[in-house]
Amino acid sequence: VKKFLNNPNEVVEEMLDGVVRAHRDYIEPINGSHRALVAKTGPRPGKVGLVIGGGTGHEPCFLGYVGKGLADAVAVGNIFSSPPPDPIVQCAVAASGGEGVLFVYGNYAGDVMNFEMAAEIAEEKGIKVRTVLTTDDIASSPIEDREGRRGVAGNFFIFKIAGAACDRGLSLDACEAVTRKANLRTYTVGVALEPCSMPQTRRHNFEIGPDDMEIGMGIHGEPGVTREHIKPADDITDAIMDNIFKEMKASAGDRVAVLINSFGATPLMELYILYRRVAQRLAAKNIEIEANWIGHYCTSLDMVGASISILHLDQELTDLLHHPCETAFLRIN
Amino acid sequence: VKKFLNNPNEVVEEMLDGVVRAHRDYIEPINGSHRALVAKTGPRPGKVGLVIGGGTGHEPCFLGYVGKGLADAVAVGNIFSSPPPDPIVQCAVAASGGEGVLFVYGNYAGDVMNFEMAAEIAEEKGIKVRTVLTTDDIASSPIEDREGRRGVAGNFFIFKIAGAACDRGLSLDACEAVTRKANLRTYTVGVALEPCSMPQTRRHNFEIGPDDMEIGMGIHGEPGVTREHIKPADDITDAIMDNIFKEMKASAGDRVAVLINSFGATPLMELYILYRRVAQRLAAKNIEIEANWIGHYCTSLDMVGASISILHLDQELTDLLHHPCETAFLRIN
Amino acid sequence: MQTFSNANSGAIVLSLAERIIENRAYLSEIDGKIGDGDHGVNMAKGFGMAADRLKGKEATLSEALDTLGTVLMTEIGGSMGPLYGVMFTEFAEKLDGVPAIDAATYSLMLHAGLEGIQSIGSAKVGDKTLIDTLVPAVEAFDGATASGKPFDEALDALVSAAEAGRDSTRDLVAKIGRASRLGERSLGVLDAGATSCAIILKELSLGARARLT
Amino acid sequence: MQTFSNANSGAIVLSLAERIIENRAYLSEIDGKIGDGDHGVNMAKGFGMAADRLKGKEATLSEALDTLGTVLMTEIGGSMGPLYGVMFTEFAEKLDGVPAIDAATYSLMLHAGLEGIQSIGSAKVGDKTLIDTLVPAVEAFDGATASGKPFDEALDALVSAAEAGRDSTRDLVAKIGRASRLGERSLGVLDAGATSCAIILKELSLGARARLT
Ligand SMILES: Nc1ncnc2c1ncn2[C@@H]1O[C@H](COP(=O)(O)OP(=O)(O)O)[C@@H](O)[C@H]1O
Ligand SMILES: Nc1ncnc2c1ncn2[C@@H]1O[C@H](COP(=O)(O)OP(=O)(O)O)[C@@H](O)[C@H]1O
Ligand SMILES: [Mg+2]
Ligand SMILES: [Mg+2]
Ligand SMILES: [Mg+2]
Ligand SMILES: [Mg+2]
Repeated sequence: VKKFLNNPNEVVEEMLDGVVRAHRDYIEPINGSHRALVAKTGPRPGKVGLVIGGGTGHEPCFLGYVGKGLADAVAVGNIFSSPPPDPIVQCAVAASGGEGVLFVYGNYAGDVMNFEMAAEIAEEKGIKVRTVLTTDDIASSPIEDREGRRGVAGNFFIFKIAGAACDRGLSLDACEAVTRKANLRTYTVGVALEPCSMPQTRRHNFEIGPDDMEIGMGIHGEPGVTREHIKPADDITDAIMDNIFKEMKASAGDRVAVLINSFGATPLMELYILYRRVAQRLAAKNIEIEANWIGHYCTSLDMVGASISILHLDQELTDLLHHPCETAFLRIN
Repeated sequence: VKKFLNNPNEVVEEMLDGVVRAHRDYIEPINGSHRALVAKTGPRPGKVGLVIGGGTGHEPCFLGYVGKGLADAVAVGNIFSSPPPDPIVQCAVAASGGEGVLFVYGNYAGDVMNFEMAAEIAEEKGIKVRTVLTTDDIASSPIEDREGRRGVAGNFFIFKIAGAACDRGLSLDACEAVTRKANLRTYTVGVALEPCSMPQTRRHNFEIGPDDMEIGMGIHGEPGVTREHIKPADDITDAIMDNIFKEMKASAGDRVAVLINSFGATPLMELYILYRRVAQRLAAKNIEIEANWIGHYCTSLDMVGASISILHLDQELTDLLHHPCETAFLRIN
Repeated sequence: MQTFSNANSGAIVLSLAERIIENRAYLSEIDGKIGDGDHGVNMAKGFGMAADRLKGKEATLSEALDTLGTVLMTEIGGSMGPLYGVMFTEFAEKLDGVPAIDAATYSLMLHAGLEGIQSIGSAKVGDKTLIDTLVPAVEAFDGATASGKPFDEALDALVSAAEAGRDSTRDLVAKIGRASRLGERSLGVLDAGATSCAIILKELSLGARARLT
Repeated sequence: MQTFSNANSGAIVLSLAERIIENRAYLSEIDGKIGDGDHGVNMAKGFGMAADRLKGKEATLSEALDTLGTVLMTEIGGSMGPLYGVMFTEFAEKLDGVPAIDAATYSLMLHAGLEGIQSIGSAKVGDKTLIDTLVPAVEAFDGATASGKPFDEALDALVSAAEAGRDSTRDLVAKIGRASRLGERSLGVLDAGATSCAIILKELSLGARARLT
């Protein structure tokens, strides 16, 4: 597998060097560390701080969503690996405006261990920390185990809502509550056609047969629910939407936001073909699309594949979704 | 090669159906045709109209750059093929505000033939048309044949400048002149690591050896200047920047805009690694980066590869670069 | 004197479309080597659309060629839309109103198509384009009739010359179009347009030949 | 009574790092099958960093383990940072200040590491994690010493049990971590953490065994 690389062991450092140079309008290193980045305008006294983070390899997740009206700081790990506690603590300190800090990150064993250790240390420093684990990947566990599910591209919506709530000056309790609601109302399913490969090994992390696809694929290339013979785009979309409709109790007239996300190597052309079908399916149920995003929002290195995320809006979420924000990869105003 | 597709022969129609649904805030079909799309807010009396267009397979080029402050209309062809004259004429009519229309598109035989026929028809309808062919791909022909070069990802900058000039109410002459200047001051080189493949054939359009890369690759998979053994990212970037520096007569203190563009399958992580080196090279010459864009801006289906574009700014271009615009894939305000 | 009837010869265009569609992958593959790999796909799309419009109709050859030319010109785009669009439109115009097509008319038709193409593009023989198929084919046809050969033999000469012309592109350096930026690297492969042009001229001429009376 | 010296045994951690770095691709490959394919890469990064800090220093085993634990805990992240971080830190703490390490101290060390891991994660034997290597290894060591076996033989028992524990994960359904969402599909492959844990325990114990006096 061919990639633009120098020293494969320095890939995260080199990327972050590029990131910090490119996005200096939005983010800056905390105490010189590229592993803990704070929004240039974001943290302020009286506002709950929003800290996000996780492994790399998902760009523009997570660092692309740091800035005014969205996350205040991001802790950056190695590829597909949670950051250690230290940069998370630095983020908590930098994001803190005295009203507490909200940690929002995907539900993975490694992230949970490191963020929990960081939360303890931050609490010792007098910063009140609340955590919302994102669990939007409905393919990753049955409904009975909703809390055991993975957080994937739906992060995008959950971060957005959390960031807006924080920016509006809501209390830590209120920010946590609405973020939890956003997580519970976000539904994602991913499909991979080809595997990703790590820069350090430049080999496929796993294999998918030449005529197969993997439904329910995670954003770290974790195997999904089933491996099936590849199907037409509309059939794939229908299978995903059927699963989402099973869980999302939406009625005619309800509003949703839609995210069609490339896992890395799938181009926009195909994402639009998926979106077309999603829109058809929603229209058939008289569910209105309030807003949509189509592109590379939460990737998995160079994986060929895509995910569909639906945020089931209510009035409060709609309001927060439209709240202005200014980050490297999402601007609303 | 696996893709999300239904009927491979309907891929452009299905994509455009998705596009029109997704971006209704920015664009709408002209007379119901998805092959000619006009900005919702853009064309207006007294303003020169900007018409862009070309083949598909480059998404978000070209339709992602239609909207207020940028292009007024886009004519959409088949994959890697210019649109025929008819939708171009429709675009000219829709974009016309009585002050003439500027056509800006890449310099390819097919596009030239179709756009010229369209220009003649538009002129017959009383619309004054001027054309600027983009020729930013400095690898595609020697400097002596600058006018024979291809237009590639640098289109992004050239459209932006043209759109701003039109939006500011400059005359057709002035719009044409500054767009020509932007084209002459935009320098792009692309590198492919792996070929793209057409949805209709799902086979690679060409082959690149397992240890090779193609320098100077066009955005339709046209072969480049040389095929070489793959090199580290910094060496590739250095080779590209050396070529650009050879043509761009920039002095210390000059300002540039930088675009690091994925050809489709190359993820952001690697683009940041390229950007890092571009920034180092520019900094070494004391050239300031006024603005940068890193991501998928002018792709080539699912090709693995990237291009680097530099716009050598002057005061007028800097001004126009920052002029507000609102389109599906570029928003400045 | 050998002639064939314009009426009911519209079916020739259907078999033309069949040949192009059959060769879709092949033509794209050739184009991929030094171009952008879309030649077969676009040609098949355009010819297929024209065939759909003609199917079930009893069109004359000139009507069918006009339909094909119009579809290419107005709906296909790319290089082939205008180039083949004008060629077929010119072909159609020269046959229009001619009930029995003889060799002289056929020659007129070929020349009009060639001139149409040259009025849009500026390619010359040797530039590695479809011109390298078309020009020798027309010359061979004219040469054969000038030397007193009957229509059917002139058509055979045309087909052989078209194929030889196509093959000649293998050893040419491209001077025009996408491949022209490649210099020497364009050597050793056929030109896509020259290849499709040979298919077109052959099928058209075989169709005419089979109908000669 | 067999013991080995804490002083100058820091080199054991260097060979530990060597083994992990050697197995980088292998460990990532195993992790890729039912996890996310980063285990070898992350382990090699962490152990490599620790080795870099230790190189050229005459560290005691407890100092070297502390360096390793601290690097993993503070700089590596992922699941391994905290889990192995706490394990090595606990190992180090139990050996700290002990000049001659005997079997009883070694057992204390193992238990402390195991408890440290269990205080963070909640995996039990049978969940298809490194616990499936670690728990039987500790039990085998204790069993051997309890039945009167000398230190060296107890270390041998530990290594065999660790490898058998690792192998047992092949037939387990994952109950924790990334692979747990796979259900039956996680059968038939080794657990990555169990595999690295067997490498670690073996190298540590071989290092100790070679230094016994
Ligand atoms: N000016 C021209 N005159 C004649 N033929 C041309 C000219 N330009 C291009 N061609 C022909 O067009 C062919 C390419 O067609 P096609 O692949 O369909 O279009 P595009 O190059 O726009 O992708 C070339 O192989 C060549 O034969
Ligand atoms: N709670 C836990 N207790 C013990 N071991 C665990 C636990 N969670 C995960 N593991 C181990 O971690 C290994 C995966 O490590 P690694 O790939 O480095 O981290 P990640 O899963 O975060 O990518 C698994 O193979 C398993 O042995
Ligand atoms: Mg991981
Ligand atoms: Mg083309
Ligand atoms: Mg072509
Ligand atoms: Mg892992």
